[in-house]
Amino acid sequence: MNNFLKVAAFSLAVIGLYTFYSVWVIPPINPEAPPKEAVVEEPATVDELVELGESVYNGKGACSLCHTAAAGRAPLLERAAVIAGQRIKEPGYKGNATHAEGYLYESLVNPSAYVVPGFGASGSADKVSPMPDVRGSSIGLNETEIRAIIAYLQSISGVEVTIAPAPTEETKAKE
Amino acid sequence: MALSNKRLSIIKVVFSLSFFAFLLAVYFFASGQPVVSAPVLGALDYPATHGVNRRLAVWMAAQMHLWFAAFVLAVPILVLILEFIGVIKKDKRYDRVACEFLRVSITAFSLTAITGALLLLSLIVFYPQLMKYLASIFGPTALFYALFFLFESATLYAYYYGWGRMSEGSLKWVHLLIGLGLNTAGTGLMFVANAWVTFMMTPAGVDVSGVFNGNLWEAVNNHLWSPMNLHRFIANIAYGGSIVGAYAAYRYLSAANEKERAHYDWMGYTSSLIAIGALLPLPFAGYWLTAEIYSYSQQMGITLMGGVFAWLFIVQAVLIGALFLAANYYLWCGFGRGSYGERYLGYVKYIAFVIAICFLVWFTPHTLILTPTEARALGGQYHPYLGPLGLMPAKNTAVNIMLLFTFLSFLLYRRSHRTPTVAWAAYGKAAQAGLFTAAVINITFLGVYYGYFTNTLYKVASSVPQVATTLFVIVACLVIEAFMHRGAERTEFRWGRMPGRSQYALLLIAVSFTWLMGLMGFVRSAIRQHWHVYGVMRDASAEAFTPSIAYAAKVVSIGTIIFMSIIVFIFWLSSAGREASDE
Amino acid sequence: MIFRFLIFFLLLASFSHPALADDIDRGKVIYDKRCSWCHGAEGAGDGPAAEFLNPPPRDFTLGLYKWKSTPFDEYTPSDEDFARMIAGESAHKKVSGWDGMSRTSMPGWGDLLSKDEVREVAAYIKSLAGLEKAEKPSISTSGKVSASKESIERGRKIFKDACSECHGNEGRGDAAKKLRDDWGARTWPRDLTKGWSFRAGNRPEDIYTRVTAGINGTQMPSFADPASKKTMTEEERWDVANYAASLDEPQRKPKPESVLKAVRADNSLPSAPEDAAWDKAEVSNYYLFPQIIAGEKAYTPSLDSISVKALYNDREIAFLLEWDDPTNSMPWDDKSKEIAGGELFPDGVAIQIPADIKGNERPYFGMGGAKPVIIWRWQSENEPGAGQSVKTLFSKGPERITVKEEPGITASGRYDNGRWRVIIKAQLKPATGPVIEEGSFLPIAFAAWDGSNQDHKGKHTMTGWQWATLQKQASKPSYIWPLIIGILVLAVEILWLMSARRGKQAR
Amino acid sequence: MRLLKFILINLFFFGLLKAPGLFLGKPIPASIVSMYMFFIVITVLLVMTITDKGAKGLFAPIAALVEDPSKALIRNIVFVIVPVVAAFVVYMQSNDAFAPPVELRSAHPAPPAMVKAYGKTFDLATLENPYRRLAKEGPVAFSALVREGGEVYFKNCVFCHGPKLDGRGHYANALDPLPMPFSGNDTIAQLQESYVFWRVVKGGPGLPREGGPSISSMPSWEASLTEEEVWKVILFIYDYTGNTPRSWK
Repeated sequence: MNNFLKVAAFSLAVIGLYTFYSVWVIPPINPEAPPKEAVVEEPATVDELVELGESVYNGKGACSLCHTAAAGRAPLLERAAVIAGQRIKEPGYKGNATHAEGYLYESLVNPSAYVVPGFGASGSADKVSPMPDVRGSSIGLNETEIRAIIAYLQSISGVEVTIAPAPTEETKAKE
Repeated sequence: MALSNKRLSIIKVVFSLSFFAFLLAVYFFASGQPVVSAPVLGALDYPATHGVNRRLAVWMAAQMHLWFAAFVLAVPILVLILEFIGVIKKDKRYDRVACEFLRVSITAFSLTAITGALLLLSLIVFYPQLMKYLASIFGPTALFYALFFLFESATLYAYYYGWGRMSEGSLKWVHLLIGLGLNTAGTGLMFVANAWVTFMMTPAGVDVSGVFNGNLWEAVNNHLWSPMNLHRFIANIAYGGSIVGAYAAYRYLSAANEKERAHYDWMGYTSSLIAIGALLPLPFAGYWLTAEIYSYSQQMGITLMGGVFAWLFIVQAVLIGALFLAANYYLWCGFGRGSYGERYLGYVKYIAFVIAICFLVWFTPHTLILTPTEARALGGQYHPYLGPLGLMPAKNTAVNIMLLFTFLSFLLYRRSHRTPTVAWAAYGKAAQAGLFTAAVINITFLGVYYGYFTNTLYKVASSVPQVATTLFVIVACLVIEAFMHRGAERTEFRWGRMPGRSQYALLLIAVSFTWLMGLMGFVRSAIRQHWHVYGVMRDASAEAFTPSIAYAAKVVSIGTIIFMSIIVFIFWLSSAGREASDE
Repeated sequence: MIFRFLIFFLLLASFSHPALADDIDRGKVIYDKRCSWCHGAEGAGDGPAAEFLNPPPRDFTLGLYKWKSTPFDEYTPSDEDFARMIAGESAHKKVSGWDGMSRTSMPGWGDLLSKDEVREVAAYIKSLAGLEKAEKPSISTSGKVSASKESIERGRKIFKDACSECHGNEGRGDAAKKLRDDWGARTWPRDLTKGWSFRAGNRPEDIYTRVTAGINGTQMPSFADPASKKTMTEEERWDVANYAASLDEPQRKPKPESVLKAVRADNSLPSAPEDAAWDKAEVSNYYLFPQIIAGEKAYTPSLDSISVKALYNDREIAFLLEWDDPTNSMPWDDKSKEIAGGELFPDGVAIQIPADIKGNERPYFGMGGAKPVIIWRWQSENEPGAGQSVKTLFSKGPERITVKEEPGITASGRYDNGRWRVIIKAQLKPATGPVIEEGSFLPIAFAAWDGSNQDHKGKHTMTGWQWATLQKQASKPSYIWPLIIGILVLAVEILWLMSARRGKQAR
Repeated sequence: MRLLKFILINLFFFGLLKAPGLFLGKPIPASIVSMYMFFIVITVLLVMTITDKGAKGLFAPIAALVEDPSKALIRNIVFVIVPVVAAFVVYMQSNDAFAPPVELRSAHPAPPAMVKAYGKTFDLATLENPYRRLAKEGPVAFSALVREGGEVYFKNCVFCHGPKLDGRGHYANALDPLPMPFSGNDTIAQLQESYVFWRVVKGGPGLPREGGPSISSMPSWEASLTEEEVWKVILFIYDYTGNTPRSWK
C-alpha cells in the first residue's frame, strides 16, 4: 500500500506539474470567440439598408451559398426584383402577393409559393422548394434583415428601392 | 472477490453484444436518411442540456473512449509481438507476459465499448443535427464498424481462451493467426472511426454547402485520413508499451522476492523499449499530418502552428522532452545491470548536457513573455540570442540531435554487458564515432545554414535531410554493432538490479504519454474552431467557443486522473480475478 | 628613426585620402541609397520626407551646419563633427545623449555604415557646398571651470542678462519671441530643463561648445564673437554652461514603462499644484508624440513630454499634469497672436481611459473604436474671463464623439514660466465611464495641445496606452498566502522528521 | 560534498543565464530563465543519481540532518529558515503588484483567410504582390516602383519605423511596444507579402486577439494609402533591407 501511495502521489505530482505549466506558466491566450451576429443598428437610410442586405445576403443569410452559378442549386437573383412583377401573373403561382415587393417577401418566408422550374426539391416535381423559410431556426433572419435583403435584391436588379428604411405603416399592414 | 471470473466474462459478452446491436441500430437509422446539405444551425437546434456542459460531456466521453481504445488496440499488438518473439526465441517468459496482458485487455475491451456507447449517445443527445448530417453520409460505414467490432470481439475471446489450449506445435501458429486477425479487426475499427473524425476536419466528397456527392470513398479517404491512421497506429504501440512499462514498474517496486523483481524488471525494460522505439518515428508521422493540414487549408495550418496554439507546442515540447529525459535516465540506471556498465558512467554527464541543451532549445518559445522593462531593454519582442532558437530550423536540429544522443545512451547500455572480441572492434568503434560526429555536424550545419543563411523559402527544407541523417546513422551504427558483437564476450544481464528511482521514470513515461494524447487530441479538434465540419457546418451552440490551452489542460488532467484510476482498477480487477482462479 | 618613418607614413596616409574624387563618388552612392530620402537627391534638404519632418532635414547646398565644434568664425565643421553627425552614438559612445541627432529624425548610422563609408558620405556632402577641410581646430574645453556653486551662481546672473530673453526665466524656453531659422522654419528655444532633448549632449562641455560656437542659421549666437553685443569671456561661458547644465531635471526624463501609481490621500484631494500632498505621489513621465495618423496631422509638434502624478481618496481621483509649453496661448491676446504667427487656439490637456475595463484589453489608443473610450478634456481660457473648461467625451473613434454631462469632473490649471500645471479630478464611480477600483490596473493615455502651435481638435500630441494603478494602502491577502505556505512547508518538515524517527526506531 | 557540487553546478548555469542581462543589457526574460532552470536542476539531479552511491552521496547530508541527533541544532535552524524563506518568496510574488500586467503579443499572429479592403475581397492564401514579377521581367520599371515605394515610406512610415527601417524612428520611443523593425531576418523575411499587405492595410485594429490589437499603435492605412501604394511600399521595405518575401511555393 505504501508503494501504491508513493506511485499515485508521483503520478499526481507529474500531472499537477503539467497542469501548472499549462495554466500558469505559459501566457493565457483566449482564442477568438466564434463570430457573433453583430448587433445591427437600425438602418437609417436606404443606402444603409442595402448595405445591411448585402452583408446578410453573403453572411448570416447564407443566400450566396446556393444562389450562384457555381452551386447551381437555386435560381440566380441578379434580376429577381424585375422578374418578380411577372411571376405573380404566372399560372404556377400559388401565393397571394399583389406586387413585386410582396412577391420577394413571400419568396423568402414561403419559398414554395412559386418554384422556378427545375429548382424544386427532388421528387416533388417542382411543387416544393428546397429552400427553408428564412425566419426558421436554420437561418433565423428578423424582419429588418428580410427587408434589407429585399432592398439589396432591388438594388442589384437595378430597380428603384421601394423599401423604406424603417417599417412604415403600409408595410406593417401588409405583413 | 464477489464476481467470479466466469460471471465477469458473461457480463463482458453481454456488453459487447449490446454495443453491437446498438451499432446496427445506428446503421439502420442512418441509412434511411435522405441526402441533404449541411444545415445552417441556430442556437435552438441544440436540445436543452439542463445545466450540463454539452461540450465538456462529449469531450470527456470522447477522450475516455480514445484512451481506452488506444489501450485496447495497443495491448493486443504488443501481446502479438511478445508472443511472436517468444515463439521465435523459444522463451516462455514472453508467452507468460503476453497472456498476463491479454487478460487486462479483455476488461479494458468492454470498458472501451461502454465509453464508445457513451460517446455515441452523448453525441446523439447533444448534437443531433450534426449526427444526422454525418449519418447521412457515413451511414454505410456503420455497418463495417459493427462487423469489425463483432469480428474483434470474437477473435479476442478466441485468442484469450485459446491461449492454454493452443500453446503447442502448429496450433500455436493458428493461435498467432487469430491474434493477427484480432489486431487487423481492431485496426480496421480505428480506421473507420478515423474517417468520421477526419471528415469533420477536412471534409471531402461534399460541396461548399455540404451536399454529399454520393462518393463515400472520397469522404472516407479525405486529406487527413491516411496520415491520421498512421499516426494513431504508431502512437498506439508506443502508448501500449508505456502503460505496460508502468504496470511492470509498479509490480517491480512492490515485488516480494528476487525472482519476481527480475521478471518485472525485464518486462518493464522490454515494453518501454517498444514504447521508445515507436516514439522515434512518431514525429515524422506528425510532420505528415501537419503537412496535410496545411495543404488542405493554410488557414487551419497557421491556426495550428502560428496562432493561438503556438504555445501548445511549447507544452508539447516540455512533455516530449520529459519523456526523453526519463527514457535516458532509465537507460543510464540500466548500466548497472551489466558488469561493464561502470566504464560508461563517465559519459552520462556529457550526454545529459547535450540532451538538456537540445531540450531547452526545443521549448524556447518564439513569442517571449516579457515584462515591460525587459521588452524595453530588448527593444521589442525579438531577442538577439533566443530569437533564432524560437525558429523551426533550430527546433528541428535540436530534436534530431536529441534523438541521436538518446540512441547513444541505448548503444552504451547495450555494451554494458558485453565487449566485442572481433579483431576489427577498434575500427568498428572508430567508424561509429566518425559517423556520429559527422551526423551531428551535418545536422547542425543544415539547421544553421538553411535556417539563417538562405532564402526563407528553404527554411523548412532542412528538416528532410536532417531526419535522413539521423535515421541513416542509427541504422548504420546498429548494423556495425550487430556485426561487431558477434561472438562478443558477454556477462549475464542481472535483471532486477535496478534502483527504485529508475522505475519512476517508467511511470513518468506512461503518465506523460496519457496526458500528451489528451492534449494533442484537444488541439486536433480545436483547430476546427467554431465548426462542426470545417468550413461546411458551423457550430452554433452556446458552447461553440474554442477553449484555451489552460482550460484544455485542466480538462485533460482531470481526464487523465479518471482514466488512470480506472486503469488501476482494471489491473487490480484482473489480478484479483487471477488470484481467485489460482486458488 | 623609426618614429620619423612612422610619422612620415602617417602623414602620407592622411594626405592621401581626404576629399579624393573616389571618396566623393563612393559617398554619393551611399548618399543616394540612404540619405536622399530626406536630404533630397541634390542635397537641398528637399527629399520626399522633408516637408513632414521636424526639425527639417539639413540643406547641404548651403554648407551651413548647426551642430559643430569649430569656432563661430569657422564655417566648416571638423571631420570629427561630420563623423559624429552621421554615425551617431555607436561611433561616439562617450558623447552623452547622442544617438544620431538626438530627438530628431536623423538616426546614428554607425551600425549600417563603416567608418570609411561615413568618411565618404561626409566627403560627398561637403562637396555639395564646396566645403574644404576646416582650418580652425575645434573649440578646446581644456579651460574648464568646474561646476561649483559659485560658478553656477555666477552663471545664473549671466543667464538672466544674456539668455533668459529667449530661454525664459527658468530656462524652459518660454520667453515670448517668435523665432525662425535661416531656412524659414519655425524654431523654439531649447527647454534647458530637458537635458535629454539636447541635440548634441548636455554635459557642461557640450553646452560650453554651443555657447561658444553658437548655432549656425538660428538666433542662437556665438557668445565668443567679439562683434556681438553680448560677448562673454571664456570663464563666463563656462559659468553659464555650468548653470544651464544644472537646470536639467533628469527625474523628468520619460520612462516609457513606468506605471502611474495613484497614492491614497488621507483627506480631501489638493486643488493647488503646490500642495504638499502631491509630494507623496511619485511622478511618471511620458513622451508625447504628434498625432500623424488621421485627419489634420501635427507634423511640427512643440510639446514632447508630460509628467503626471495622481492621488485618490474614497470618492475621487486627482491627476496633476505638468508639461512645458513655451507659450501660454491666449487667443485674445495680441502678444500671443504675434508669437503664434498663425491662427491661435487655447492650450489643452486630456486624459483618456477605456469606457469598459476588461482585463488587459484596451480600445484603439487613438480615440477608441469598436470599443469606446472616455476622455476628460481640459482647455485653457478661450476668451478673457471665460474661464477654463473641462468636458467629458465619450468616443468610438475620431468621428464619433459625444459630449457627456458629468458633474463630478473638475479641473483647473495654471501657467507659470513655461510650464502648465493642471489638476483634473474625477469620480471613482463616474456616471459615464468605468468604475475605477483599488489595486487593479487602469489603461490610461494622455494628450496635450499647444494652441500657439496651431494645435486644436485632432491636431495635438499624445501618448500611447500606459498603466495606472490605485496603490493599495495595506492588503490582507498578501500575508495570508505566505503564512499558509510557511506553515505547509513546516508541516512537511515535521512529517519528514517524524517518519525518519519512526524508521530509525523500526531499525 | 556532492550536495555542494550539485548546488554549485546549478548556480553556474544560473549565472550563465543571467550574464547577458547583467553585462550585455540584453536580459534573458525571467520567465525563460525560470523555465530553463527548472529543467537544468532536474537534469543535474538525474545525472547525479544514476548510481545508488551517487544518490546516497547527494542526499546523505540532508538525511543526516533529519536523522543524526548530533545535528539537532543545525536541523532546527534549517527547519525554521526554510519555511520563512518560502513564505518570503510567496510574499514577494504576491506583492509584486506594481509590475504592470505582462503583455503578450504574438508578433506574427495567424492572418484571416480573407481580407476586405478597397471594396474588394483579398484571399490571403493566393494574394501576391502584382509588381513582384517585374523584378525579373522589367528591372528598370521595378526599381522605379521601389523608388516610388520609398517615397511612400518616407512620407508615411518613417516617423515610427525610422529612416534605417529598424523600428527606431523619431517618435518610436514614445510608442509601446516599439515599432516593428524591418531590418534583420526575423520580421518581414519570415512573412509573405500578402501577410505584410494585411498588416499595413488593417493595422493594429485589424489584429486578431492573440496579436494584441490594443497593444499596437499601427494605424490602419486603408483610408490614407491606395492599394498600389501599399504594394509599392512593401516592395521598398524588402528591397531596402535586403530581405526576400517568404513564399509557400
